[in-house]
This record gives sequence, C-alpha cells and structure tokens, in this order.
Amino acid sequence: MSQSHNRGLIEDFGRWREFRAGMWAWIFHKFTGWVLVGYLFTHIAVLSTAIPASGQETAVLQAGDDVYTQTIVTLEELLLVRILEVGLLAVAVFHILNGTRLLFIDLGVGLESQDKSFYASLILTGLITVASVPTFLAGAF
Amino acid sequence: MAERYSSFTPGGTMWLLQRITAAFLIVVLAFHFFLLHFVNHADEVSFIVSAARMETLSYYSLMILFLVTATFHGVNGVYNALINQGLTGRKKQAVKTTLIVASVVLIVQGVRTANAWAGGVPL
Amino acid sequence: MSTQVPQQTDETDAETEPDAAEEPSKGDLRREKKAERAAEREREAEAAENAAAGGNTRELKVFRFDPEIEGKQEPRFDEFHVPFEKGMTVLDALIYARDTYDSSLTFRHSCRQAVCGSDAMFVNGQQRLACKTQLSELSEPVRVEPLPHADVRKDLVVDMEHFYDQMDAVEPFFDADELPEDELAEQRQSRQNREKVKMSTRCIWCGACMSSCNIAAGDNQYLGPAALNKAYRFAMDDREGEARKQERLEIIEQEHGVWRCQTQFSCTEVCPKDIPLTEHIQELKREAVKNNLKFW
Amino acid sequence: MASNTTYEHDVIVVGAGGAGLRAAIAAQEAGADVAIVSKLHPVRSHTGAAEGGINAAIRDGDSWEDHAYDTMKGSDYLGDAPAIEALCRESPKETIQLEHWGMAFSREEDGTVSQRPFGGLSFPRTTYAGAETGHQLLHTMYEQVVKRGIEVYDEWHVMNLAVTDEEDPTERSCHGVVGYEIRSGEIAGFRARDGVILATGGMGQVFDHTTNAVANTGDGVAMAYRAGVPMEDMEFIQFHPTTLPSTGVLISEGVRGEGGILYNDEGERFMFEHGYANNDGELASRDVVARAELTEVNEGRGIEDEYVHLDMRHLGEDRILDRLENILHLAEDFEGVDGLDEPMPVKPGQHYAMGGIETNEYGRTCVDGLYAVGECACASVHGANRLGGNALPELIVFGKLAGRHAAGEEFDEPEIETGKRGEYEDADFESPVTLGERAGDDAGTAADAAADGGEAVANPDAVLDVAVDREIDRVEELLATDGVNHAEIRSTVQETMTANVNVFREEEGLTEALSDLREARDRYTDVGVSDPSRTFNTDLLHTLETQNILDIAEALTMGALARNEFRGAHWRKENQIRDDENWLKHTLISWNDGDPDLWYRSVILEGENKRYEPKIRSY
Ligand SMILES: Cc1cc2nc3c(=O)[nH]c(=O)nc-3n(C[C@H](O)[C@H](O)[C@H](O)COP(=O)(O)OP(=O)(O)OC[C@H]3O[C@@H](n4cnc5c(N)ncnc54)[C@H](O)[C@@H]3O)c2cc1C
Ligand code: HEM
Ligand code: SF4
Ligand code: F3S
Ligand code: FES
Repeated sequence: MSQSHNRGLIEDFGRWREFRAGMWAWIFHKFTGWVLVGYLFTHIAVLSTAIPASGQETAVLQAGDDVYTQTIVTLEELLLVRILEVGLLAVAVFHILNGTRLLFIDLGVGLESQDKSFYASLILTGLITVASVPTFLAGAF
Repeated sequence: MAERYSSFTPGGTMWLLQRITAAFLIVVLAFHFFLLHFVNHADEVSFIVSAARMETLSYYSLMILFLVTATFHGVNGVYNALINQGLTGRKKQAVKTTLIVASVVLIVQGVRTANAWAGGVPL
Repeated sequence: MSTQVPQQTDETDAETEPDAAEEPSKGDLRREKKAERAAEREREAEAAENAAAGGNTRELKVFRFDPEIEGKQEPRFDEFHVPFEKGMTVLDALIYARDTYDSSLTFRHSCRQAVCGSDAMFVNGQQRLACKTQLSELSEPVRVEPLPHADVRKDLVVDMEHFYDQMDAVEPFFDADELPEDELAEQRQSRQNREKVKMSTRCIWCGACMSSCNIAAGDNQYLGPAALNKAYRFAMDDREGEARKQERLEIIEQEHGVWRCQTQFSCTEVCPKDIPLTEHIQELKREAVKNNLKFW
Repeated sequence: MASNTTYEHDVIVVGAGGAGLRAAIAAQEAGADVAIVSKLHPVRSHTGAAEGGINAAIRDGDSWEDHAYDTMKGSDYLGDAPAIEALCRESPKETIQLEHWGMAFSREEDGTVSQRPFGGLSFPRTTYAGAETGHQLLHTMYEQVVKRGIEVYDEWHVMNLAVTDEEDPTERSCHGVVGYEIRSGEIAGFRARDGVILATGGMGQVFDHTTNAVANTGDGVAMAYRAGVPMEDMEFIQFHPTTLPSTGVLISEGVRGEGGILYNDEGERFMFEHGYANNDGELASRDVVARAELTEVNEGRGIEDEYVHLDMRHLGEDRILDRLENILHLAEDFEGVDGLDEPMPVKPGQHYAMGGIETNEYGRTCVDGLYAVGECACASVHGANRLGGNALPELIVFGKLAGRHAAGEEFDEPEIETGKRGEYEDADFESPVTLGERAGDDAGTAADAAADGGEAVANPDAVLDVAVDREIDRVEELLATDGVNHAEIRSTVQETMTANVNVFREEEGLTEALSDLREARDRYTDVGVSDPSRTFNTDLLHTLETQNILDIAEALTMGALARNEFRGAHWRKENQIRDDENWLKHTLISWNDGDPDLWYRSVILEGENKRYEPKIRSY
C-alpha cells in the first residue's frame, strides 16, 4: 500500500547520497554482522579438522604434522588469507565499536551525538586496522 | 492486525538477549582476537598449543559460551535483518527453521572440536 | 523547457475549439476575450521571465506526475525560475510558480506556519516542510519531490492513508483509568511529567519521519516513528494510570512495533517539530523490557 | 437524476477544526449518527495555529459573570448578552472537559492548569498550553473523535448546501450538503436526516496580509449566505497587532501578556508615551494596539516605514524558553530573527472575523436544520471586537450546544431571534454600484432554481439531488472552459480589501473597493480551470473558493460602508466616535436571491440577571 510510486532512476540511484550518518551506521553494521556470521561458520568448519587430528599419533602431533596444524599453517602461508584476516579485523572492530555505540543508544546515552560517535567508530576502526597490519602480516613474506 | 495484542511475541526478550550477548561478546571477542593474533601469532598455531589451552576448564567453558552466544547473536541478527526486510508467512517459518538447524549444527560441531582438543570435557 | 509558459499558450489555443458549440454571439465574445487574455498572459509571463533573467532568481526542479493526464503519466521534472526575495520559502516559490506559470502544479498546503503539517516534501534530498524551509539555505537547482516511500497521487501530493492507519493503530487518544468526580476539577499533573511528554505532543502528522525511515519503507506494517511517538505521548502521561499503560506497552511491543526500529535517527533529523523520536522509541523499548522483567 | 452517490447520516458536520470536532462529539454523545466532512484532514485545520489560550473562569476569585462583563465591554457593546453569558457560563466546564480528555495544559507547581493574563481581561483567566494551545486543543479533540469512531470524510470539499426553495428563507430547511472529493473528483450528496452544522472557520483569505491559513476562504459563510441565511456584522474584522511583516505569521498576545514591550523607531514605548492606552499599555484591546501601531507608522515613527518592534528580551532566557519557546521558532523560521537577541518586527494583520453566519445562542440559523459554530458563525459573542482567548471557548461551547441541538436534544426557547423575524429594521442603504449576481448568472442554491422558475422540490432527497446535479454541471463547465485564472481575481480582491477596508476606513475607499469587487465579479463569470484533471485538482478547488471570497468581501464592504461610526475594530474616518444613539445594532445582509439586502437588528444587552450598560471603553 505504501510502496513508492515507481520513479525510475530517481528512486533507484542517487538516494544513497542522501543517506545520513545513522543510515550508514545501520548499513555498515548489517554488513559487518553478516560477514562475522559467515566467518563464524567457516571458522568452525576449519577448526573441525582438529577432530580427526585428535586421533593421530602424539609424535605426529608434536611434529605438527597433523591435519589440523597443517591446514592452519597452509592457510596462514597464503598472503590472501593474511589480507582477508586484516579485513576481518576491520570488520570485527567496526562491529564492536558501532555495537558499543548502539548499546549506549539503547541505554539512552549520547543520543544527541549519535552521528559523531559513528564517525568516531569509523576513524578508530581505521586506526586500529592500520596499526595491526604489521602483526597480522608478520611472517607472511 | 491480529498480532497487536499478542504480548507473547518474544520481540522484547530477543532484543534484550541480543544486547546482552553483544555486551558479553565485546569482552570475549576482544580477548579472543588479542590472544590468537597478538599474544600467539596466527602462524604459530598448532594442535598441541590449542589443546593445551583447551584442557583448562575455565578456558574451555569460556569458549563454549563464546560459541553459543556468538551463534545466537549472529543468527538472531541475521534473522532480524531478514524480518526487517519484510519476510513473512511461510518463508519466514522456513528461514527460521533453517537458521535454527544451522545453529545447532554449528554448536554441535564446535563442541565436538573443543572436546577433540580437550580429549573430552575437561573435568 | 525553461518554464511552463510556452506549453500553456499552446493549451489555450487548442481549447478554443469546444467553445464554438455555444451560441455564436456569446461564443465570439468569449473567444475574443480569450485571445486577449492569452496575449496578456504571454506578456505577463514574458515580464516574469524578464524579471527572472534580471538576475536574482532561483531555479526549481519540480516532480510532475498525473495518472490521468497524457504527457504527465510518465513522471518528469519541470523547471521553474522564480524571482527571489529575502525570506522566501520553498512554499512561496511553489505558489509563485503555480500562480504564474502553471496552475496545474499541485501540492498540499494550508497554514504557511508549520502547524498543519500538509506540506512535507522531499527537497534537495531531505524530507522538509516547504513552508518552513528558506530558499536561501538550499543549493541550486532546488529539487522538489513528493515524499519517498508513499504513493504519489499527483505532482507533490502523496497518499497519506497508510500513515493515518499507523497513527490510528496505537489508539491515539487519552483514556484515563479514572477521572475526578467533579466535572470542574482537573486531574493533577506535575510540571515534570508535562515536561516529559511535551515534545511528543508537538507532532503535526506531517509524515516526514515515516518517509525517511528505511525500516518503514521495507516493512509496511512497522508502526513507524510518528505512531510510536504518539504511543509514547500517552504511555508516559501519568494521568492515564497503570492499567492503560500496560495496554499501551502491549501495543508498541507487537511484532511490528518498537523492536523494528534500528535507531537510524533519520526520523529525528527530519522532524520539523524537533521531536526526539529515536529517544522516545528507545525509552519505550527500555520501558517494555523493564515491564517484561517484572513478570519473570 | 437519482443516480448520484449519497452518503446518509443523522448529522453532518462540515469542517473539522475545534468547532466541528466538538459538535460531532456532542451530537454523537446525544445519540446521533454523525459524520464530519472536511476539505482538510482534521489535524490540518487552522485551529492548530492558535497560540495564546482559552478564557475560562475556573479559579477562586474569578467568576463567569466577570468574564461576561469583560467580554461585553470588549465587544464594545455589540455582543448579544444571552450568547455571551452562555459562553462564559459553559467555558469552565468545557475547558476542564478538555483537560479530562488529556489536553497537555501548562501546569502550576501544585499540578493544576496554568492561567495567564490576556488583553482586556480583569483576571488572568487564559488557560494555556505553552504557546501552542490551539494545536493541543485540536489534536486532543481529534483523538476523542478517533476514540469514538466518528466517521470522517477528509479531503472532501463541501461546495454547497441542499436547501429547499421557499420564498422566505426562514421557511427553508436544509437536508444536506454537496461534497467534492478532492482526491478523485467525485461529486456526491451527503444527506443529513437531522441537521447540518457548518464549522468552516475563518475567512482571512479575503485580505492579503493575514494570520489565517490558505484554506480559510469563508466557504461556510458564503454557502449559508447564498442559501438565504443572513451574514451578521461582517464589517468587524480583527486585525492582530503583532504579526510578522513578511508572512503574516502571528506572534501571540502571550508575549505581551508575559510582559513584552512595543517600541517605535525612536525607541519610545509608544503605547504609554503617546497616550494610546495609559493604563493597560501593550495589554490594551487588540484594535487599540493595532491602530496605535499604524498611527505610529503613518506618522513616520515606524521602522522601515512598515512595522514596530516587539521586545521580550528583558523577560530572560528561562522564562522565554519555558513559556514562549514556540515564538522563538516562529521568529527564526519565518522572519530570520532571534527573539533572545533582538526585538521582533511586527505589524497588524487580518486575524479574526467577528461577524459571520447569523445564529442564536444554540448555533441555529434561521434555516431549519442548519447550524453554524466557530469562527464562521456570529452568535454574537464578540460583537465589534473579540478578546484574545475568547474564540477557543466559543468553539467548544457552541460546538457542544449545536451538536446536541442538532441531535434532537430539548433546549429552552432561544432569546436571540434569527432571520427577518421579530423586530428588525430595514436599512436605507444606497450602494454606489450594483451588488450581488445579476440575473442570468450562475445560480447559487436550490432556492434560486425556484426563483428562476424551476419546479418546486420539497422531498429532501430530491432537494439534494438537484443540488448535486447543479454542482456537477458547474464543475463540468469550469473544467471545460479555459478562462481567466482565479488567482488573478483573488489577488485583485485581496489587494483592494487590504488597501481600502483595512484598519482605517473611509467612504471613498470603501466605494472604490465595492466597484473593484464589482469588476472582479464580472471577471469571475469568465473564470476557467486550465488543469483538466479530476485528480487532486487544486486549480478547480481554488476557483470554487474564490467565488466565496467574492461574496464575503462584498458583504463585508457593504457593512463597513453602512456603519458610519467607530466601534471596536471598525473605524470610520467620517465619524470617529462610538454612536450608541444610532448604532447599538447588528448589520445583517441577506443574499435575497442575488440582490443583497442590508438590514439591522438591535443588540440584546439584557442579561440573565442584569443589563450591560454601555460604558466608554478605555484601557
Ligand atoms: C494564528 C491564530 C492564533 C489564534 N490564537 C487564538 C487564541 O490564542 N485564543 C483564541 O481563543 N483564539 C485564537 N485564534 C482564533 C481561533 O483559533 C479560531 O477562531 C478558531 O480556531 C477557528 O476554529 P474553527 O473550528 O471555527 O475553524 P478552523 O479550525 O479553521 O476549521 C475549519 C474547518 O472547516 C473545514 N472547511 C472549511 N471550508 C470547508 C469546505 N468548503 N468544505 C469542507 N470543509 C471545509 C476545514 O477543513 C477545517 O477543518 C487564533 C487564530 C489564529 C489564526
Ligand atoms: C563483539 C562484540 C559485538 C557487539 C558489541 C555486537 C553488537 C551488536 C548489536 C548491538 C547488534 C544489534 C543491532 C540491532 O539490532 O540494531 C548486532 C547485530 C548483529 N551482530 Fe553483533 N555484535 C558483536 C559481535 C558479533 C559477532 C561475533 C557476530 C558474528 C557471529 C555478530 C553478528 C551480528 C549480526 C549478523 C547482526 C545483525 C546485523 C543486521 O542487523 O543485519 N556480532 N551486533
Ligand atoms: S513526528 Fe515529526 S516528522 Fe513525524 S509526523 Fe510528527 S511532526 Fe512530522
Ligand atoms: S528512522 Fe526508523 S529506524 Fe528508528 S530511529 Fe527512526 S524509526
Ligand atoms: S503549510 Fe502548514 S505546515 Fe507547511
């Protein structure tokens, strides 16, 4: 009933430019949330290699030749995976910061500066991500 | 709108749980990241080291709790997002079932993994 | 096309025809007058145009649509050049454009002072009241469109029914559990309590907030910020009593109630009455949670 | 002919401002099946613009008798005592009723509703809700309408009344109204089994600088007029002394009530320093202040030769924010002035019509089944000048009375006579130009049809059908013609009215206005609508309204020309004194089937327990 009249291009494009802080925060939070769930599932799938590994010989385990350790090491050797991990960190940090912002908003704190807190979350995310690059990429080359 | 008076819609409860899990996750996720990327570098991971951590009861329970809350928080978040997009009726029911099944699978698999490290539930 | 002028002149010519059906003498007279008028109008429009060319004008791009009129069924934007005066609002400009160039330009308006709530529109990418928006604050060309996420009836007029339905859904009326016996004795209300609900009582039903909310756009059943604010207005009013408050909390807690709100704040940002909508919605959420906890 | 859609109810209320909503609630509570038909959605009505407050004697030390005395004095002894007493007696109950309906009044420390002083009142009895009393009242009442499930046909413009066609208007009866649905262009009949209540509000659009809304075109007054109901005291127009120069937006009297001060260009507090009102100063009656301001401007002491300053800075930020916050926003948004930092520019603007549809103290007109309440009606409680805060109580008091009456409740015999019955006096009024509609022009009501030789219709449904068909024809014709644009005619009317029938009036100007109006009327016969659409055709709508503006402007100017005295809001250069000898009487103008007719009826100064003796009005 209240669907918009089809205004063609006007409705479809260009609108994003009219988005305000709160809307961007919402979109980013959504996006990061979804990425995190996606990661959670993949993460558990990868870690599950620990189940067959636990059946292997202690020596094999000690040498780090088990399925689990091998999988992780192989993955960690890929530069792509390292970069993705940095991305994951960015995503997680933003989600945490903005999530904290949302928690405060839910408590009725800082409603007037909600746009500022969003920008702060963005900037902090950027800083933390950049600062962690060395640690994350260490040993990848 | 028939559902207007149904105070049984657990909207409020789920909303509150989403916030509570979020607050919990802030701490745990930060700890998790810190531990596995900064204290122990990612490329130094091995079964033995992981197993060693997991054999401690407190760490084990924390991780299980982490798993459960993260799963709840994530899956409930996804579900809410879909509802907000106007998902209703049979589709909604189907999505709900799928998500619940996926969560159960995820948690079961996660617990089995943890047990693998700990060699059973550490007691 | 820079204004509506040329087109209007055409229309005048084309419509001289049906008049011929009238009695000849009267008809002739009329036609003569009409020709005069057409010429006059052209002169006037030209004068307006010249004045416009004289420098201080503003350019408006206005959304046009009419489901019945050929040529308007396909939505389009028309440009109008309006002579600028200090203190001119978007509404003034629209009125000028309508009265000078195209009398079919359609928009709702009445009070001209931001109390009737009829002229919320989408101006340069934001929901605003046309009468309360100074032209001088906007960049050119000023793009005027009907409220997004509502059915467009014609030009800038949208269907408000859905908005009204949502308002009605929260039982928007005072309903005290009990009233003073004496019909000349008022209910007491503390200053603090009036202060608490004051902002929420200011809503003028303009629909700007609803139009700006992404959630409302995606979920037609979502009560929306205005209706939730209305609910807040009564739920927080101490004069109503506990029993009624419980019922009100149940209403706002329904599936498409407060929990839908994702704190996007755009409602709060566009509200011409500066009502802190998000704050009110958030308070209702907490109120609802507290209320539920009581029963655990 | 009978194929027209018809909606049927016991009582049809036209208009959904404070008056219409109250009438609908009352009629429904009295057991009637009511519907409201309004060209705006109820919450868009102009009642929402009222800022100041509602006068009601609800406190110890105050009494309704004092309120009545103040009102009579304020009216310059042109109010009818039975109506004034009804207003003041009922207002406390009705005001508290609003509170019981949840209206968000401002509060005192002890939780009771606040009252403040207002111009012309001997006691601070103006009950208020911040600076948005009308908004709160309108919304509170609409909420109660929603609660009661009263049917509302919104965005239906009422075009005319369905009235029978007896020769003598006092024998006619009203059976319904003809509505035009703005959204679809549908024209339909609304059959009222028991009564039609007009509550269509003000007529500010007759002037070009007004505090009224664009929708305030006096439709109800014009419709009733054409149906044979006299217009009463039309020359009495209140000009509000403090409106913003560029838009006409009102700065509430509350500012002066709280202590705001008026200054001229020389920084003089002229209300005192030039002796306009040595006792009350800024709080003198509106007409006094409006004339004082214009005199200042005319004598060269105006700012930019146009306005004066209203200063409230000395009240302090806290008090201003607490009680007059709304004013700050208005000055900022519509004039670009910050009231905390600088004085606000103000000048007089059309504000309120004291006159209107002649009714008795129950809101009944001389046509059976036709009622009028609110600003469109003239009961008369405001006489020659309305006191601030007296219009809102009028809405709720007479709204209630008319609603109940229409729903069939029993009342005492009224003391106020309506129509050309009882005692009245024919005027020897010579108009310098031909008035009204000349033979052969569009007819207005069913009554005219009979006068034109149409067959007599008595059956209510048939009366309605005839009326509907007439309006369908009218609209078809307007849509088919591309004639003069109504906007030109409207602005001609507004300009001449503002130039000649403003705060200061003299014979020459009034005559000029009448001939300008004559010309405008002639042009209106060639009016056409260039937008052929049936959907939301505001071009058509405004064209229909312009007809009403014409009829009203003419009657208003007639009254102003006839009344050669200075009383209340009406000032005449030729005779600048109140002339109680000759003019303690109402002017009434009957449409008389297109040939307007002016006559008089004496004022009723005899109250329930006392007679109100005319005294000099000094403040
Ligand atoms: C700015 C301002 C401030 C004021 N402040 C005060 C104050 O402080 N105190 C006070 O006592 N008074 C005040 N007044 C006066 C008072 O507000 C008005 O007189 C009063 O509100 C009029 O109410 P109403 O119900 O008669 O008309 P309105 O509220 O104007 O309502 C008219 C209704 O009629 C409908 N209508 C009109 N024509 C048609 C038609 N053809 N068909 C269908 N429907 C139609 C409209 O849609 C509307 O719903 C103020 C007035 C103004 C303008
Ligand atoms: C670490 C701290 C975290 C915080 C503070 C946090 C906070 C939040 C909050 C407050 C919401 C609710 C948003 C709303 O409904 O308005 C949310 C949504 C969500 N969260 Fe988290 N979260 C955290 C971690 C996680 C993790 C680990 C995951 C992944 C498993 C995750 C996945 C999601 C998802 C999918 C959503 C839904 C997003 C949407 O609306 O589409 N979050 N988060
Ligand atoms: S809450 Fe504000 S934006 Fe929404 S309808 Fe009311 S006044 Fe308009
Ligand atoms: S924009 Fe919508 S999401 Fe909530 S804060 Fe406002 S209602
Ligand atoms: S015209 Fe009334 S709100 Fe703008």
